Amino acid sequence: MIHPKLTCEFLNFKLNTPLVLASGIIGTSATLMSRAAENGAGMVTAKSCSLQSRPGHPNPVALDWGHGLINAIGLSNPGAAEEVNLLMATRAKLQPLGVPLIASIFGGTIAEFVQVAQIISRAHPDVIEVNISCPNVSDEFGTPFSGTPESAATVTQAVKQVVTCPITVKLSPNVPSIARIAAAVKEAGADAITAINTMPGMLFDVVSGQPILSNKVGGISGAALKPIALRCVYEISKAVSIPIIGTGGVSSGQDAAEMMMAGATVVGVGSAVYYRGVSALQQIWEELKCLYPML
Amino acid sequence: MIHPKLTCEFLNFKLNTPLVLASGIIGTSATLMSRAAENGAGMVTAKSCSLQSRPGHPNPVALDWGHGLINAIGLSNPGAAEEVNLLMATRAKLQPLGVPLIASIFGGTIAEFVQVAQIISRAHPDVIEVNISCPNVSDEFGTPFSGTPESAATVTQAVKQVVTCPITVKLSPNVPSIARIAAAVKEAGADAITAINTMPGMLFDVVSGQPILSNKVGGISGAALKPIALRCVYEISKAVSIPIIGTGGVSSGQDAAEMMMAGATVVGVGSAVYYRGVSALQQIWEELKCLYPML
Amino acid sequence: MSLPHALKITDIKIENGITKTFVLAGSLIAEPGQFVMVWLPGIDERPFSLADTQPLSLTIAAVGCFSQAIHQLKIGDWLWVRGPLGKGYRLPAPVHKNGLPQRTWLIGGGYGVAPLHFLAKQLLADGHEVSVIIGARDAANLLLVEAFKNLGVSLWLATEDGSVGQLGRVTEIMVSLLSNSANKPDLVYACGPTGMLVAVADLCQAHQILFQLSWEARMRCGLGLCGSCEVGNGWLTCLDGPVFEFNPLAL
Amino acid sequence: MSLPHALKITDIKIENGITKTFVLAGSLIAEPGQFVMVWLPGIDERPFSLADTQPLSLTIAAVGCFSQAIHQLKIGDWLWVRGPLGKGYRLPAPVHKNGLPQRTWLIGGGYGVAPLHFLAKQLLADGHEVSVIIGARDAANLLLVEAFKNLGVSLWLATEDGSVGQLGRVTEIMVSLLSNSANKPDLVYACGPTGMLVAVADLCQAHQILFQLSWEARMRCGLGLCGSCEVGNGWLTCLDGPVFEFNPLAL
Ligand SMILES: Cc1cc2nc3c(=O)[nH]c(=O)nc-3n(C[C@H](O)[C@H](O)[C@H](O)COP(=O)(O)OP(=O)(O)OC[C@H]3O[C@@H](n4cnc5c(N)ncnc54)[C@H](O)[C@@H]3O)c2cc1C
Ligand SMILES: Cc1cc2nc3c(=O)[nH]c(=O)nc-3n(C[C@H](O)[C@H](O)[C@H](O)COP(=O)(O)OP(=O)(O)OC[C@H]3O[C@@H](n4cnc5c(N)ncnc54)[C@H](O)[C@@H]3O)c2cc1C
Ligand SMILES: Cc1cc2nc3c(=O)[nH]c(=O)nc-3n(C[C@H](O)[C@H](O)[C@H](O)COP(=O)(O)O)c2cc1C
Ligand SMILES: Cc1cc2nc3c(=O)[nH]c(=O)nc-3n(C[C@H](O)[C@H](O)[C@H](O)COP(=O)(O)O)c2cc1C
Ligand code: FES
Ligand code: FES
Repeated sequence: MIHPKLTCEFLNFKLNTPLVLASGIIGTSATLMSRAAENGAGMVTAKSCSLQSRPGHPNPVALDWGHGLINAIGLSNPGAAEEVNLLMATRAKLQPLGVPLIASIFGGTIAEFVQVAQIISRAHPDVIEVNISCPNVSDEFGTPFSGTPESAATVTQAVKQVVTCPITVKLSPNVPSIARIAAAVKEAGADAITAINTMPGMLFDVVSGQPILSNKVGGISGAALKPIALRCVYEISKAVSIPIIGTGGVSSGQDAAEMMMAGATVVGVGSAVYYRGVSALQQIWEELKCLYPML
Repeated sequence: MIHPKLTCEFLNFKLNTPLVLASGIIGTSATLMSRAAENGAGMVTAKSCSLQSRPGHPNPVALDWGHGLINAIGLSNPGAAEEVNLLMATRAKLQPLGVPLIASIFGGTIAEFVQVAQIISRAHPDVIEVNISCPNVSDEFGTPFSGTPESAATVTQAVKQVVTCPITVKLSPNVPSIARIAAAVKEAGADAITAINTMPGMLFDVVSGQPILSNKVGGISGAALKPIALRCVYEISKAVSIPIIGTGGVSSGQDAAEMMMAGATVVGVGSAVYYRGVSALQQIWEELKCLYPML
Repeated sequence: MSLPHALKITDIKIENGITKTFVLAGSLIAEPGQFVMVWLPGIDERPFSLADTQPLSLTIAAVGCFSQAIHQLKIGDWLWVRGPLGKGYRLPAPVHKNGLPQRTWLIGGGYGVAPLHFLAKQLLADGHEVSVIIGARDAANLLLVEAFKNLGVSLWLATEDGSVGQLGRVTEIMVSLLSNSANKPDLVYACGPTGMLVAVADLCQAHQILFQLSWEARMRCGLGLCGSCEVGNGWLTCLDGPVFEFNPLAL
Repeated sequence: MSLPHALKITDIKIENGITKTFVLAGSLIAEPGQFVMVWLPGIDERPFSLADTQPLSLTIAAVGCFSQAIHQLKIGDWLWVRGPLGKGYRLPAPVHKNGLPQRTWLIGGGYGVAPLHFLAKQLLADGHEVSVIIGARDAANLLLVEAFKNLGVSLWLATEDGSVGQLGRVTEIMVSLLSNSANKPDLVYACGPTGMLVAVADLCQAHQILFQLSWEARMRCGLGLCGSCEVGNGWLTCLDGPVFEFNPLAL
């Protein structure tokens, strides 16, 4: 029986567990994030934040469609300035637990990414995650920054230049070659890669004929995303040698083991918090230790 | 109650049902394809064929992972010359049933696509589906032809020039903007669009540590693909006005209705043949009529 | 019903000046205290407690945009429902399954009364003793009085203007009942505005009575992911609640 | 077990010179005649009939690369199994459920005998009468003779070299039994090489006996999608079969 390289290390951090609370999952308050840290999260990622505050989309914003979830929360956040306070309060709670804090940032332009990175840096997060899945507003088709090696690298380089902490760049699966994007962001200075963000999808209500999400399009996560995420992580791990936060569809110890076999250094968990409650990460960690008792 | 525009028309064809047997699904013999036609298929798509014969990948080649299927059959086919005989035999069986035949072609280079199109044309298929999900062998990263608007358009134009029947171009979901690809292939002469092909994925066995498919990477189809396909079809239908064969995750009348609400002209069905047997299309058609009895 | 399920409205009962009960063509397996998200395409999606499950019924007060839009609906119109979601009231073991008969008090304020009727029916069916104390601004805003009377439970009413029942709040009725220690219940269930819930919790803690509170918060995902329904120190109303067996603001 | 499931080998029984039965640490809910895909990572995946389900057992003849690789395995090694797949034998209603006792013949050739033992056990448990006719090239290749004897069924043996039982083929035994019309069975179940199956089908049709044949074909997906297991005019062995209640080459 082969077992995965089960490490509790990420960059220079020694972690309590190899499981990471994914961005946008109850990452909206210090109390919720510390609850995650007390329940099995080796690292905690805050909700993505932008320069200005955003209310997010109207309801419905999230659905369980039977084989996974779909959400279009709409990146609601209090804006970078307010987020600094939230991150500082969170850090104060996480530090005694030995749980590093990952801030998450996004913007519609490179300049915005840079500004948010600078503001957020005041909170001294342990890592900054650069969420490049949002559309580049200066691209006429609104292609996400994660969509081409060039735009992904440009954001990476711009952010890297203005921060002192390590950065991880979060990639999207809807690209023809994620290995190429990974190589580009690594080259541009990414210390790590988070893979993957949700896959864009849609659902319709057959009685009203309407898309169910108010935003029409949403991001697919959970079970349906797992094989996509495994393949992305595998391709990235063959292409670059920096650490990977393998994320997508993990909700059991077995899923986490698969993610590590695909090449993940540590494993991100999001939707499982719905399926298994806030202690999902703790449960996954127990299952992982059970699966590989020799570790 | 809103109902979808339920048409049984595609290009100039009047169809028995708006359901299309997807490529690669029992499209390997005249008898199997006529069985599909007798069981609810309004059109039948043959398995994709290349210039030379291909044995396909070793087993395991297909798996049910609980939320969908994953396959890496490896595009096994007898080669274009032999496929002509198969298509002619199939047409002879389908014509009395009033079921148009869609041939499917692919190649590793533009020249191969053109050659296959020319050879296959001898069988006088009603439509040729151009499967551009295969990697462009002359691209150093092996990006699929479906990966950029330019390569997708180049294949489309090259094939369109050498055939007399209408062509539909089959797109892949792993692109940052499928609308842009759709616009490019329409501009290049596509008469219709088939959306979507499978999404690349992977599964690991946690005991052996190995990818389960012999080819490691496979294509995800079935339930997990549905919201991705709906979103792709929706975006394409907003971007171009040519007919769409909406394909991905449809296995009930309700799924088919969603696909039409997303913008599909007719609906492709693949994995449902596993879930519901060869009469899957017939069952979906009955359910669709039940759902919208006013039609 | 993980996805919104379209159900036809089969009956609409007028409960009081601003409240209607919508009876739907469908039923649900759910516990009292759980909720559903109600969607009107193109308008919004909001949480509502289950007023009954067989058939599925919702008691809705018209207080703002969304609830007013629902009040526009007629018999035969569609309503979209997903759920049940959240954690409902935990019930004591039924007497017919060797549970001890429990003396329960159900405290409701405003439309918080809606889920209590469903709860009362269940408790009575399980062989427990049920007393109901409900309150509102005035007589016109009191809910389900007849329905509780029909169940045959002991019923106390409070209105802030004294137009019916006792003048004042439900907690004042509780205080006066508790002044006779023979009245002390085994279990208090409450649903209503935050202020009322906190007062009920305080009172129960002071008298060492077990209690369960159905909490309210702004719901977005309803799945325990987005964090928008957080109350107190990291409690998610949609996932950990809406029913809590403690005061989530205090823990 | 839709995905390959790793199971440990708990016992290996030598059946004859080229055949072993692998007993696995797990069980399956399945019908006689259904099959599983057996995977050895890095090697291949092939279909095998269920020789038993409690515990899961496979009787495998070492005839080529894959089956020889399986024969190398030891007790304690892993074997990966997905299934059950396909359509198994349809059984007559059990006598204890008011079915009529049926006279059944089970015809097996080569390792086709493997699923018949599981089938015989089931038929006997259901109260039916079971006769077994099995054949092989020679005595050394006969399968499960002792096992059938232990079940107490009527047993006829045929070998092509006459080394044991009757000289010749199983169909010759069938012909001689059928020459006495009092022997005529209600139902014939067969599993074995194609030539044998076709001969059995012809014989049954001539004598108007219902029959079920377990067919063989090259399997790839095992899910009814790839078309590689087609037999006759559009029949999928993995989905419509492997058991057919007609001769798929003839329909
Ligand atoms: C778990 C849960 C269960 C719920 N169950 C029910 C239920 O069974 N029945 C029901 O009617 N509502 C219930 N609600 C409240 C419901 O979800 C909406 O918040 C309510 O219908 C108001 O929405 P609106 O868009 O109409 O008003 P909004 O536009 O959101 O509010 C309009 C105005 O009304 C005020 N207001 C909002 N809610 C109330 C209220 N309940 N009483 C008095 N004033 C109010 C607001 O403060 C605002 O000033 C529940 C909420 C939760 C979280
Ligand atoms: C539904 C189904 C059920 C099956 N059940 C069983 C089973 O219970 N037990 C079992 O042992 N096999 C069974 N098989 C056959 C099995 O799947 C393989 O085909 C077999 O093990 C040979 O595979 P291989 O790779 O070892 O040999 P290959 O390399 O494929 O073949 C090697 C040589 O052996 C010959 N050969 C192949 N199969 C046989 C055979 N059965 N008898 C004699 N010669 C043969 C081939 O023609 C070839 O010359 C079943 C097949 C199907 C489709
Ligand atoms: C409700 C919800 C909100 C999310 N918000 C964000 C976000 O703000 N930023 C981000 O980078 N990813 C966000 N994601 C994506 C997750 O971080 C994660 O990449 C994705 O859900 C896949 O993991 P999972 O299958 O474990 O959920 C969100 C996902 C969900 C379900
Ligand atoms: C086993 C299998 C083989 C396939 N082979 C092909 C193929 O040869 N050519 C092609 O264009 N698509 C092929 N596909 C993709 C399907 O045509 C279809 O686009 C996809 O499966 C999504 O539809 P579904 O969810 O209904 O299966 C194959 C799919 C499966 C499951
Ligand atoms: S509503 Fe999103 S966490 Fe409760
Ligand atoms: S093995 Fe693929 S259809 Fe039967």
